[in-house]
Amino acid sequence: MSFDPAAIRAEFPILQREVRGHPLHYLDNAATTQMPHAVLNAVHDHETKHRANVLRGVHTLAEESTEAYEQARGHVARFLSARSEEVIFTSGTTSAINLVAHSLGNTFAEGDEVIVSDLEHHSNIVPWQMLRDRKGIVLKFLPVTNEGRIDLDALDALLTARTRLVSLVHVSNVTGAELDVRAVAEKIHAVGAKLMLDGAQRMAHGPFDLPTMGADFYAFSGHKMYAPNGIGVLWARQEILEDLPPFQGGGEMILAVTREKTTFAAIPHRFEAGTPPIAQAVGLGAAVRWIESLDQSRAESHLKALTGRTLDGLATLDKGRGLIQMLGPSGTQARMPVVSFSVNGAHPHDICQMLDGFGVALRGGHHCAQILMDCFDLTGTTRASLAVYNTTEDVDALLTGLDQAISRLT
Amino acid sequence: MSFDPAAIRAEFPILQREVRGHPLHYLDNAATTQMPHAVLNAVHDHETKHRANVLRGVHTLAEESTEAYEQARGHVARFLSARSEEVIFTSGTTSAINLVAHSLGNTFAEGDEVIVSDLEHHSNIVPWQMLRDRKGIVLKFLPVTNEGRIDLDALDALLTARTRLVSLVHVSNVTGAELDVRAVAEKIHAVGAKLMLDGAQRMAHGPFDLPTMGADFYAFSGHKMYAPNGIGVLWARQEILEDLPPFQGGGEMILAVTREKTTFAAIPHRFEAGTPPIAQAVGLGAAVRWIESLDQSRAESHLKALTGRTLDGLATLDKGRGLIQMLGPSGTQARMPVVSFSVNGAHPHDICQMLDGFGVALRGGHHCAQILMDCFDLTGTTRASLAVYNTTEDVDALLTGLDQAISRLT
Amino acid sequence: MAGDIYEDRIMILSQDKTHAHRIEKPSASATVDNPLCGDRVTIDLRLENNRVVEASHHVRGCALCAASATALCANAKDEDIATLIATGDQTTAMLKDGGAGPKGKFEDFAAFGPVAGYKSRHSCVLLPFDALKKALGARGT
Amino acid sequence: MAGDIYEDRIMILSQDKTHAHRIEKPSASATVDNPLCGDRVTIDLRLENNRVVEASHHVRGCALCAASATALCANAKDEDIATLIATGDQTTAMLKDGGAGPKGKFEDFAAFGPVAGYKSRHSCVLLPFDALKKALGARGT
Ligand SMILES: Cc1ncc(COP(=O)(O)O)c(C=O)c1O
Ligand SMILES: Cc1ncc(COP(=O)(O)O)c(C=O)c1O
Repeated sequence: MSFDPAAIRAEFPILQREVRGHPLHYLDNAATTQMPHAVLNAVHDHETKHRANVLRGVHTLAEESTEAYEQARGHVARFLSARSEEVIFTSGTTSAINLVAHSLGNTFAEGDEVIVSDLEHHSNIVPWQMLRDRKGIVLKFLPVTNEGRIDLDALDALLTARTRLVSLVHVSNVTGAELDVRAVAEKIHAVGAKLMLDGAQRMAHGPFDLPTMGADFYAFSGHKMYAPNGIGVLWARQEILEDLPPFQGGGEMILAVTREKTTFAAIPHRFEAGTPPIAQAVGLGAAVRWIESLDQSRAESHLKALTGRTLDGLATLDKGRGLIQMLGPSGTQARMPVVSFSVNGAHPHDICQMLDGFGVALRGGHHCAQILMDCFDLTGTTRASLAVYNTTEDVDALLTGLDQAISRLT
Repeated sequence: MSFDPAAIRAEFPILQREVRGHPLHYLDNAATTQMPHAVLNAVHDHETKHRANVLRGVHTLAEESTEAYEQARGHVARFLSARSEEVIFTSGTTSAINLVAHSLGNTFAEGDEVIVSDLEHHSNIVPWQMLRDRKGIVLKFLPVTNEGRIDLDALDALLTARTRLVSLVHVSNVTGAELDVRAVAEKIHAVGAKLMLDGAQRMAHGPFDLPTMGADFYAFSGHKMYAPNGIGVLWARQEILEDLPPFQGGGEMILAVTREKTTFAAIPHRFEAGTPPIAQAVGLGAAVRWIESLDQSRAESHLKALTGRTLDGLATLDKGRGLIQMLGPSGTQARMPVVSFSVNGAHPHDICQMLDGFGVALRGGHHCAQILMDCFDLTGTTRASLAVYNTTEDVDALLTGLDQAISRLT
Repeated sequence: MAGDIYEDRIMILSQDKTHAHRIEKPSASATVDNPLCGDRVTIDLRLENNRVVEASHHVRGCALCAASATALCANAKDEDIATLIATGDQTTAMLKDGGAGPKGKFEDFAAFGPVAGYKSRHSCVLLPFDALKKALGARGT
Repeated sequence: MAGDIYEDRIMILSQDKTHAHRIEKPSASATVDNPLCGDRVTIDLRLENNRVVEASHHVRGCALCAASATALCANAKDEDIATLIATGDQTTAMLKDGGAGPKGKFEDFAAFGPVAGYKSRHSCVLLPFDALKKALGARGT
């Protein structure tokens, strides 16, 4: 186990790239992380040596491909300290949440309640609004605090005997705030509701023990954890999954089909209709192993240090003018390396565009969190989000470029 | 435009592989085709040079990635002679059909009718059965002929004023039979119903003019047309799509989100919730260009010749014993290069396993078409399915191996 | 840096607030949104005999959008509708197909030439024209 | 070729139909399906004092499955239930973990050793044991 940012950078071919005459400073990791050789090679190796459809074939490639696919499931399960049967491959966080909104959601009755928060990504709002429109459920929103955290004090007042599900973002893609899961899980279970977490922004930051955390459902995407696009995971407790009806219908998820009636396969395959994203799963398996190979505590300190440097740097840039407004926790505790800010009089897209001229990749806009933007009366923010391959040079390029952009734009 | 099977083979790295001491004879193309360098490189290039999330970013990689993604959509549209807005990227055929079963299906009323056929893949049966269970629609089945074609004579009797949709397999993954779309489209439209085609098995075989064909919806998968897994397409007529509600909710498919109400983006993005399979779309774009680069008529003759050789070879092997039963059209007209057969007294899995020992990759079983198997009172067949890189050597290896397998197993 | 698209002329236009206000009782007015970035532009017009007497904008958007709105409203006075539409078309052609861009009174728009290389920003420059067209279309003459 | 898993002993067992019939009024009986390949096995047992008096099978499946059913039914006579279960466990261990496989009366099952390398076929060999266990479980003694 080691942690050497320079060596890590060398594993990511895209980081060798130049952008507009500058080295690439990729600070858009909350949107998508880059892929190391280990993942690229695992995918390439699979596609050029073992590619075949899975589950039903007896020829050598089909055996190898099936084995690789199910092994990837095993790797993900281990990463989460979960069982393989509890790991359902989806095409991403969004489709994982939609799966739950249909499979579980269709068991809800009119008047049943789902609680989300104002901090959610649209992926964890729209599926529930659509369920509301289909089923007549009640959708409630937990407010956010000034620090950009979900206001947990408001939970008691929202939970009722009709609450069926509370679905919250584990780590915000705008503020970086990390939810205190233990603080809410018990209360939620006490009223007989289930807890779902949107873990899209959590997974790049190392393995953890999901079953003991208190969540019942957990959704995430490969492309935000050094793995390919087009793959994601829904985890849920085995006993819950076993009782859930399937969502999509098709091949690979059936036991037997007649004109009149179809019986469905056991978990996890019941929820994986059609040919799954096989090479992408293999890539995800390689990505979790790659993450596991890092020294977790040093990775965490590295990212905390960079986050602190970013926060301090922005404060210094502001020179007390009150020009830069932070959207998120002021410190680095219980937060992931995502930093959002707005600059009075400067539009996020102009900032991002100017910073692109320095090779710095940022994201500007509502970050699929328009409700949150409305809460803070903003149309958007500029966001820098970090991954293990980022360095002080990346942060300093951001700060230097931002200084110039601000003086030009305001 | 050229067509040289040896040169084509050289473009597919996996075909250099050995299996159990033999060169690989990959005849499982109906399950998944292999990928040429052009596709592998397009994906690798994207992932190592341009990877970023799409649609909302202004930095260079995000611009390039968005451009590549939308260009891929353009390539697919051109392949189909369709408009870009009509091309919706999904994760595969199965999810494309499920999309329609929800988006369009949810507009159906109790007693409305959907017609499929006994020839369908489970992907085009189970979503409609699930819709039946959700909505109380009536699901009707067109029978199959002895030649393994949909019995179109039965259509008139099934069509009624309540028919809302007829969803049929364009090319069967078991019998290879190709549907005469023009023969049915007019009748279906005459009762005010729509026609959907499952084109999973059609797309590897070259571009065609989809809008004039008469279908209203068309679904297919990348992995069966030399492209990556995890990507597929739903095509539908623009005027139909514009009236359809979205299926999955999430990022990238909204105009504006508030707690109370969400408004949805225009087509095609309304149907592409969440981060799409970007690199996979780029791969699909490269695959359609690769297919277009072949001499279509020579590719077709090549595959017809190999199909004929397979059919003749099987007849010769049988030596008039009536041991080998063909499931599918007897000739090569209006069929794609998919050949299914059963051998009295020999189980398809034993045949496939023995053939694997000769390096021949076949598929055995029900091929996700259990209703069809029941029609012919079979539990499964053995299937050889061909792609442009197959050669007479592949077919001959199949026939030689099969001869030995039959004498050992029967 | 991407300073090439933020050249001085554009920064001056974007910060010029002379025409950044609402017109009371406009002959034509419309608001449009850019769903990709959440920007919003309102254009108000006072017209007489299909000629502009006064034009104003209200922009919640980026510098490119604000600069474009200023360039439009500051030069619209006395112009006829067809000229404004043509200016929009020329600007579009400049961004999408490398056209030369508007000349004469509206040559300010030529300053947006370098934006051609930044596809995601085209709509920022064109949004005021979208509002203009929507306003004229809804006018009901 | 993959002849290694179809060695002579297995082909002989698979084509041996001596025990391929139904028992009237069995003490225990069950049918199981393999969803992956659609194979189906029925095992009928006549038992006295927890010992097998007669065993038979009905197999709609592949050669491996038929051979396994024969190997089970042909040798089950006079054996107690625990031995049959143990034979299944030993066969499972042989396939999954490289165990030595059953010895003595049931050493026919050692012929399935090479199937260990073909994961998708393990269930073919084990399906008759699944039916056996289901039959014994459903017996209600
Ligand atoms: C005719 C047909 N329809 C549908 C499908 C399902 O495609 P996918 O598994 O890629 O979703 C297949 C392939 O498996 C097929 O052959
Ligand atoms: C917190 C959060 N939830 C959900 C999503 C949606 O993930 P995806 O687009 O991969 O489905 C994202 C990322 O876009 C996210 O950051």
